[in-house]
Amino acid sequence: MATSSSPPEQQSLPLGFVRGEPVIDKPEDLYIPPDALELILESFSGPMDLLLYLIRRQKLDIVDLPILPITKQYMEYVEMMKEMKLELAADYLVMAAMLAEIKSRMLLPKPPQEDDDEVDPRAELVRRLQEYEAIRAGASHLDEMPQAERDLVVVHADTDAKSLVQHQLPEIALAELAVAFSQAMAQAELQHHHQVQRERLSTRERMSRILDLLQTTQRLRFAELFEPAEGKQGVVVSFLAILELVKEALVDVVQVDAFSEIHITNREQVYAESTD
Amino acid sequence: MQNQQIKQLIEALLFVAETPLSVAQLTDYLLEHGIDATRKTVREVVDELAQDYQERGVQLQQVASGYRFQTRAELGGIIANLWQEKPPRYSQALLETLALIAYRQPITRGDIEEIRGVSVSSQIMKNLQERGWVKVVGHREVPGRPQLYATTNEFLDYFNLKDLAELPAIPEPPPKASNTGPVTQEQNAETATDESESAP
Amino acid sequence: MQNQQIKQLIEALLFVAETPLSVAQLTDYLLEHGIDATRKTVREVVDELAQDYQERGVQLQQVASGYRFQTRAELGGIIANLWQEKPPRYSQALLETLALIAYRQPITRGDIEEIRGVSVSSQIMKNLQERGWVKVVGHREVPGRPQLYATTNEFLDYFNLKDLAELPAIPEPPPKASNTGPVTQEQNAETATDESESAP
Repeated sequence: MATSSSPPEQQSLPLGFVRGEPVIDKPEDLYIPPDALELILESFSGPMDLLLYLIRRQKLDIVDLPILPITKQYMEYVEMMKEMKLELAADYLVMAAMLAEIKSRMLLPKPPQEDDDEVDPRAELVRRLQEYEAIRAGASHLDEMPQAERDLVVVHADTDAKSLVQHQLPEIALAELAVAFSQAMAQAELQHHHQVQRERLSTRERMSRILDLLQTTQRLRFAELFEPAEGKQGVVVSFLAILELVKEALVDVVQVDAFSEIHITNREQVYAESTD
Repeated sequence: MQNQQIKQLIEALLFVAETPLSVAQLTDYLLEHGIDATRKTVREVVDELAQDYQERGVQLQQVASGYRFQTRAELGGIIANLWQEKPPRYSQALLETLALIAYRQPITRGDIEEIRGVSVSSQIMKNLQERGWVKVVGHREVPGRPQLYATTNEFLDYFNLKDLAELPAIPEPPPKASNTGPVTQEQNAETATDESESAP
Repeated sequence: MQNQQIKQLIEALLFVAETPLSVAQLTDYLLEHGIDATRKTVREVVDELAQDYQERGVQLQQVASGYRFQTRAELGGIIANLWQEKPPRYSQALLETLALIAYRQPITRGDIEEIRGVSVSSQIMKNLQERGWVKVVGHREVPGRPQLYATTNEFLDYFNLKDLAELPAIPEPPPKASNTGPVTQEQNAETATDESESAP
């Protein structure tokens, strides 16, 4: 099968690779200088490879496996390998045993009545050789395929786009905030028995704003805290905020003389000054 | 080597190189590999390539150190999304802390801890301040002078609010019988309550 | 978005993506960015791009995991020289083992050893798995439950293949002689693969 599709010049097929170079031809004779032999032995990827080489060298078809001469030649190679590379020999010895077994079965006279059932003792080895030869072809196909590192480079274009990637901050929906608040409060209800109630927001907000203003200004005129534009409600909110801040001892309300202007000062500032 | 092959080679080289390549570098590289091309030829090929890619998704761009292929500038924004990770989510602890600061400001860390029943991590307070949503507006004059936190204008902007009064109403906890609200009640549907009970 | 812009975008995406992109991935990406293009349109654009690059120094190649731009294979060595010292060479033993797994998958180590007549070196199996070319896809239900190996998409990508059918054909495995094992063994093997393939 394989031989029929091979070119007439059998030797032109690479028989193996030695140090990356294909070995096209091998000496017909078994005598090989020891150095070269070592290289050649290294070039076989296993006993099947060696066996296939021996068959091909004889220009024989695998199916007519000439078991006697092949076994003889194989044994000679193995003998040399035993002398040189003992650690390699184990798998080769298994094959040697198999060849010897087939050879002995071939030599045995067959009882005539078993002719029909008797399988050629070479059949299994022939099957393996055929399959091995197919796989060797597969391996060389793989070797010839364009390979990502050897024959081509996957290319990329530069891009400034990476600099446009924004570091995203988590998003919150307003509703989530409300839910989080009620969850925190529900927790508080469970944990504490004192009452925690919703503060009127605008007052708390005004408190924050006044405190914030006092961060930059040491004192604020009382009148500054009332925006006529906010109307009556705004005035009430500001007033409540100031009272709340006083109660929480966050600000002081200062009036130097009767009827003079009232100032709001930061308790923090006073505190800081007094400790100096 | 034919002209078309030289062009293909230069094109491939420009795509493979990790840095921009100049006409001189390209010419030298070709020479090293036995391809005899003058700088003039190489420059012409590069110009031709730049022309070829004029209307494509990637373009041959000349930068200071040479030529390189890069994506079309207009596509930048949409391409950036290839590397864009999904925004993370804030923890429940952070959300509750922010909610407490928003609804009950000015408030100390201690107050928050008291309500939530767990300590507030410094990382959360740092996050909120770095985000610009929360700032320190003062100190409560009690031992330790704890900082008072409040929300900022950025916070209002983020949630698209004019002022805190626009924060969604929270279902009221059942009122305590003993509690006496101030007189302003009729002006506001929401109850203003005395803080003294919850303030330490 | 106009057709030309979609084409430019797909082209640019294929050039900047770190892995090959499939038509499905490209379509999803466009959809996520509000660009309504069907898979059919995207496939047409990709085909058109592949056509455009037919004669260029880089080409749009379809491999197992999608489309990628790569240098023209004929330019091979001269390009590879630019960025790496020496391309890897694989030993005959490794290539034979890989060929067995590729052509005869799913396959056990025992099968490989039987055909090659050598024990399979653990180093080779480790190499193949580390490269991501080979993976365990199941077990054969025989005593010892040996692992069944198969090739991966990374293997196909590396060897520039869309699918295994693109591998050049080799002769079918010759039938086993009747005395070499029960037929159920092969059926088992097949069932095992079917299961393992549908599993992930």
